[in-house]
Amino acid sequence: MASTELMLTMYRKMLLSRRFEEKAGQAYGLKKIQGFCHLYIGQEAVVVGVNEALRPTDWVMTGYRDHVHPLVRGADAGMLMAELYGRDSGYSKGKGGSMHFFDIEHGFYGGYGIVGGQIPLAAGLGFASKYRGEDRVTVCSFGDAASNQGAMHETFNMAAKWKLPVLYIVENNRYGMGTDIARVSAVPQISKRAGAWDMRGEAIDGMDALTVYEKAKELVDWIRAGNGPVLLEANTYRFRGHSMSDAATYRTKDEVELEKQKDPILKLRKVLLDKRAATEAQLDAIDDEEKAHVEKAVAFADAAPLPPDEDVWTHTTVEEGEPDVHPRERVLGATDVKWPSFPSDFKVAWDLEPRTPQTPAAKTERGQGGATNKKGAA
Amino acid sequence: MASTELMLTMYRKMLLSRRFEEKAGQAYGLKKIQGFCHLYIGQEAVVVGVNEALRPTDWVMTGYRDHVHPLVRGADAGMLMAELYGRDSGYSKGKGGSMHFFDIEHGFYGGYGIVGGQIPLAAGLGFASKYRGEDRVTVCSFGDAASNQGAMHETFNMAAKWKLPVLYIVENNRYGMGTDIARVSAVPQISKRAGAWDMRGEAIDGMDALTVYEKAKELVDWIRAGNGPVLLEANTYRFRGHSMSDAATYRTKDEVELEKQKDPILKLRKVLLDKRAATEAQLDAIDDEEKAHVEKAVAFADAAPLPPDEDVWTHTTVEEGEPDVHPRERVLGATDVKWPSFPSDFKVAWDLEPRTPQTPAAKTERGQGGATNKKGAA
Amino acid sequence: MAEIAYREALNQALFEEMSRDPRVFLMGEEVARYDGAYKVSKGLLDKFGSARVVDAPISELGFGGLGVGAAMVGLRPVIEMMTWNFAILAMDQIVNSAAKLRHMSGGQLRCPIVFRGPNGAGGRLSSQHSQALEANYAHFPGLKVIAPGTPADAKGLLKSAIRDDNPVIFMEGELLYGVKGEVPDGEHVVPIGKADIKREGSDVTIVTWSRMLTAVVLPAAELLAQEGINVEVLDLRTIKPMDEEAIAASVKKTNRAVIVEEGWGYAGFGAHVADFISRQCFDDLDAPVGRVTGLDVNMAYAENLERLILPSAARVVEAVHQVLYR
Amino acid sequence: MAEIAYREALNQALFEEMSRDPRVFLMGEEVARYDGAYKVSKGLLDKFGSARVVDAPISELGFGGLGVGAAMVGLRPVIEMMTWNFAILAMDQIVNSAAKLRHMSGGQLRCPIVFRGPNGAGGRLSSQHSQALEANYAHFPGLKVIAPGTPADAKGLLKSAIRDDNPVIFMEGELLYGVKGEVPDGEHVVPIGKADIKREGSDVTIVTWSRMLTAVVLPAAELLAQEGINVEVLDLRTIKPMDEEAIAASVKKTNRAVIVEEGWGYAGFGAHVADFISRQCFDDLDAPVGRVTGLDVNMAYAENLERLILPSAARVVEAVHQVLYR
Ligand SMILES: Cc1ncc(C[n+]2csc(CCOP(=O)(O)OP(=O)(O)O)c2C)c(N)n1
Ligand SMILES: Cc1ncc(C[n+]2csc(CCOP(=O)(O)OP(=O)(O)O)c2C)c(N)n1
Ligand SMILES: [Mg+2]
Ligand SMILES: [Mg+2]
Repeated sequence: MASTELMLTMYRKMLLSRRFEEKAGQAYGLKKIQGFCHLYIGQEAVVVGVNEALRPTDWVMTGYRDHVHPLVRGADAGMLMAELYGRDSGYSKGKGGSMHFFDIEHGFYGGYGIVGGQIPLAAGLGFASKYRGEDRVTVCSFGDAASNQGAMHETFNMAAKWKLPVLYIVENNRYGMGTDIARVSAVPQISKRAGAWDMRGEAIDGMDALTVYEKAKELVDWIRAGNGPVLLEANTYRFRGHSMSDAATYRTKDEVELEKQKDPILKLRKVLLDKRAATEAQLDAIDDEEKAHVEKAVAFADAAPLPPDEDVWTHTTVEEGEPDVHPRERVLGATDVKWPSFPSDFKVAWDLEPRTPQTPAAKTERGQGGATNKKGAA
Repeated sequence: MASTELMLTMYRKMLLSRRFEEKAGQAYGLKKIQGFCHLYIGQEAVVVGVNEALRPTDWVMTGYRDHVHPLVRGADAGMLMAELYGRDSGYSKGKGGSMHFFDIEHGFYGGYGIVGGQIPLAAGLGFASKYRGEDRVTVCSFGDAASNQGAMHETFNMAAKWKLPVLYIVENNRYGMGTDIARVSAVPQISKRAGAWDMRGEAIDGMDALTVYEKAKELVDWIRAGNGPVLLEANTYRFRGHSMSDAATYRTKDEVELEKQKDPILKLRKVLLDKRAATEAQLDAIDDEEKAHVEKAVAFADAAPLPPDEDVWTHTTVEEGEPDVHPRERVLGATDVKWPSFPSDFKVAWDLEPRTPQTPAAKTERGQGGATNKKGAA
Repeated sequence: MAEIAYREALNQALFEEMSRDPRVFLMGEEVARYDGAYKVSKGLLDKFGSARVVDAPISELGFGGLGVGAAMVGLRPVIEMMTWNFAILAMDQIVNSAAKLRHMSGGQLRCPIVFRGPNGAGGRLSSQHSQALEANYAHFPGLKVIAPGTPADAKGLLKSAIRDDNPVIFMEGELLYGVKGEVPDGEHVVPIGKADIKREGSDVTIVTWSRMLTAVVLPAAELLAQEGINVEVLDLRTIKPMDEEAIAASVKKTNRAVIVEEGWGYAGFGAHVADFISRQCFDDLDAPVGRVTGLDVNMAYAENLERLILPSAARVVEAVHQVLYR
Repeated sequence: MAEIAYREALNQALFEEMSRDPRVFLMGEEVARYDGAYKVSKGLLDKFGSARVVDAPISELGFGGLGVGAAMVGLRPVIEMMTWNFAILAMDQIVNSAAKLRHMSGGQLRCPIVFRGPNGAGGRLSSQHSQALEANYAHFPGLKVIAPGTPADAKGLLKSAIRDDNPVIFMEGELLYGVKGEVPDGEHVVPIGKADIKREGSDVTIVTWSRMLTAVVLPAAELLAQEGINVEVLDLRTIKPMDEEAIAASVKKTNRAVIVEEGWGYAGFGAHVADFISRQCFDDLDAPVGRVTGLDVNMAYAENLERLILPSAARVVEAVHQVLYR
């Protein structure tokens, strides 16, 4: 069970996320943010619950709905907002924008705009961990609609076969843009597909931070113990449109209202109050603090300069001897940046595919005519 | 149950296939055939059993191991051999060669060299049938290793969701080139994956033509009745290497010998003799006839001219008003060619996605936390 | 003649062709109930029903290939790719199936399919969403490639594309959808492979296509006219096959050429055009062929950087000055 | 100096780099137990074990992307694509992930990965298996593209590619694997981006790369020498970045140029080279730049048609005559 302290942390992080996203939405209205901007409002329990189950050295990646994943890991809110503004003080110096957040210092590896594109990448992160013998877990989120990409099929097969330490989280918010997942998916309960890759698959209520946390903790331990990847389906809902330019008329008002009653922030607030773990006043104070936190971030972004024009030429390729950019050090002059350093000299101890003595004759058994799978979900 | 006549037909077709492939192998040794050449020897029961369950108006497609699929549908053996030789009298005028057989007259739609590439195409054939309201079934074969392509995942989802009339046959010969499927597949029993797309999946002994025929008949009827696609796994074995240039050292002699004892031709021969449906002499006579049949094909190919040099410019694009080529008519002057003709005026009656009155609010139920799928095959 | 937006012109073309021919259907992400991500397919679902206007899962390779299969057996699919950036996932089915089917079958099959969707930068979308990819498709035999720059051409060429018996890559300008222009009433068909002189001139030929025409080249032509420089603006409209005659005729008249394209210069399609001119008009050219292209870097999100990366009227003016040695 | 085959030279490069650096691993279809479809990885599994020489499922997009991910966190993957024809399925991960990662992350990440495999016609394989696709990758910022034509360059450039901190597209000649040549002993590294004069001459510059060098251009040079025509043969070796200096220097000397490439001419990489020469050497050129390319059609299986489609020494001789106005 989560301690009071942990619950308060999660409550705070969900509020930080919510307030950050609300401000981003407002800034978009003022055209300070442009292009595509996908808000995470409503889904906060997923990312916050999972994050608390991770170690700082674990890695995280997701798609384009990516503001909150780095934020709750410790990324600087001002620098994230500056990236949304396309400013030099942003994490990617304004090169990436809303869809391409990266904060390597905090183990956040992006931020991808091609639906499902991050799924194979995460397997590569997991592969590297196993290759070097690290006990790290990689968490990779993607949407319900992304589960119809071939990349998922190809990756899950390898991840399961090679027992890669990756927790795949399908943030099932029921829609891919304007399309109800059940309209385009033969098996819309995505975790039910896991069997096709001999993968552990589970579904949980993704509107409840505590449920998410507990399950994530169990799964992360299981993965860290070397059991292989897991597909966790977090059933959730986005309160806003797909992106800022989507009026979301494909959902009824009733449906949205119903879901808003399951607001993960209100839910955790109720738990805290019911348990007398905090008073209304204490919880309101947290909200005020996070509002102020976000106000500061906005002010930072507002004051941030555009990247210099010469920057157009940088970072498309790595020039010889060119170092990597450490954003907090560059922008804030931080001296406490712990950048991951990867060894260039080590021994690869992993035997990815142990050879059995009988090879190549050894075969797995095959049922001749036996393995019948009559119509019906896996 | 297959009648004696049908069993004899299947016996004859398997022999035709075997003798054709043996000759192709010899011709390859003589460099009359070049490039890649993938023989089907050992797997004949699959294609022959399925074919007898089909109507002439049904459609068939496969990968690059494609000599036998059109042959048993009625393609001219000489013209197929001429295509292998790269001659003008071949089905594709020497443009396609071994990997790209096409015989549209007999409903054989290729012949694809990109592993798994035919899987989405077959869904398109099925889509067109449904779109026009035809009661046609499309059969699409692919290999065990092809099942790890994302194209399969994407296609099966659509095929199942839209109930497309396609029988997918995975010809599981246990190897993709030199790789045992169990080494690279988390679920090597491929039909067990079918549940991930809410698809009917079954596995059968693909070395027994009668088993294949019976099951294919059942499934084709089921599909024709509008129930949607099926994944049928035919467990089989190729007696030769992957292609002519593969020495197949990744398999032990013992393994190959064991499998050769399950030779589908010998198996059916034994059934016919056991049932006294034919005498040894009668069966030998069939073999002699098919040997002669293939000798004639070889002689035809040997005598066939190269395509004219100007042909280099044809068929990359369709010029305005250019008719399609009808190979048997062009090469043999056949006057009985029944070319499929597709209507350009018709009414599309198919409601692919009926709208329920409650749309857009209507949702499928979702288990919150319920749908747990613990590690294990689907 | 009505003045309508590029997206409406495309919508009209789809509507008219689907009305005319039941074999035509539209499939893609969000094309049906959502009316298309860019609203190109507005109203088509209601008119033609759910088998002819199909919302596909996010499976570009799958539904791209499904379309090719349907085209092989007598239908005429229009496959919408939400953008060409995503269509890279489907490229195998486009170039290895669609472009090769007639050839591999020795003329037994044809593959009348249109792949269409927005190409080029969408405006502050960073690098994964801002690619002009016409050069890649133009390279493959068996494909036709079209990139219209005006509503009238968009309508007329989409109709031709749907009627063509070959696979056609139809690239719309992501930032053109809202741009308005006169579109002839009634049956309006523009032939594939014919360039169009969008402005006559005598001093320099500017060859361009798609969005660069109205966004950059015509404004530059105005600026140049004020200096007394008369540029001839040749809108290719079709990337493949290229209207070589029209290009050569114009350059033989002006003796100078500048190619303007949104995409990267390195191995860009403009290199093909420039190479053609340099060879075919070798004795007519008074200056090397100029090129204005997107900078050879990944697209940045920041407003100033994006502006620098994309071609501008100012860069076109400069390139014209250069070929005039001014 | 030992005389070894192109495939052995590549094998040596892999062996040496994997011995030197534990971060380097090889993944692809059939690379481990089968020693590679073209036997390039022979013996590596035994030497380096199953985590460093990995047989992948037939999932080009999946393992291509997995490699990119591994490169993001400090490994140096070499991903073998059985041929570049199949790599089209992985192109999204190559161009949308690998090529853009450093940029999208604002310089936080680097992606040191090599995608390698055979390119071009394999000999009687028809259209899906006979494509030279360098132009498509060269178009994308963020990628380097290499296409060595000799065993020595194959070894030296593969070593450089593996040491490079950028994603590198390494295209081997499918018909070069058995071709032998002298390869310097010991550490032999060829810098990326440097062309090489494979034959000095004064009359015409022939620019080429990959298999065309030994299969077509050098034989043509011999034939031309017999007529008293001395061609200079410039082997680009690297497609991107291109050694512009070397090209310009040679053309300024010879005043004439012919580009020879195996792939299609339409929007082929040769157009980029020709465009560069036509502009950069405008005043030096005594004739339009000549081009010899694969014909712009799908590859046929028939022996005579395949021969006609591919460039030949005779066509090179003809093109040289043409630029010499003979
Ligand atoms: C390959 C690809 N296809 C299409 C798109 C356009 N697109 C962006 S987001 C999206 C919907 C994805 O939905 P889902 O995976 O459920 O994630 P969610 O947005 O709900 O978080 C689509 C179609 C894209 N970016 N990439
Ligand atoms: C996309 C793609 N990747 C790789 C190849 C090379 N290749 C040709 S056949 C083959 C093995 C396929 O095995 P399987 O699917 O089991 O079919 P089988 O050959 O056993 O009939 C491979 C890897 C290819 N042709 N296409
Ligand atoms: Mg979703
Ligand atoms: Mg197989």
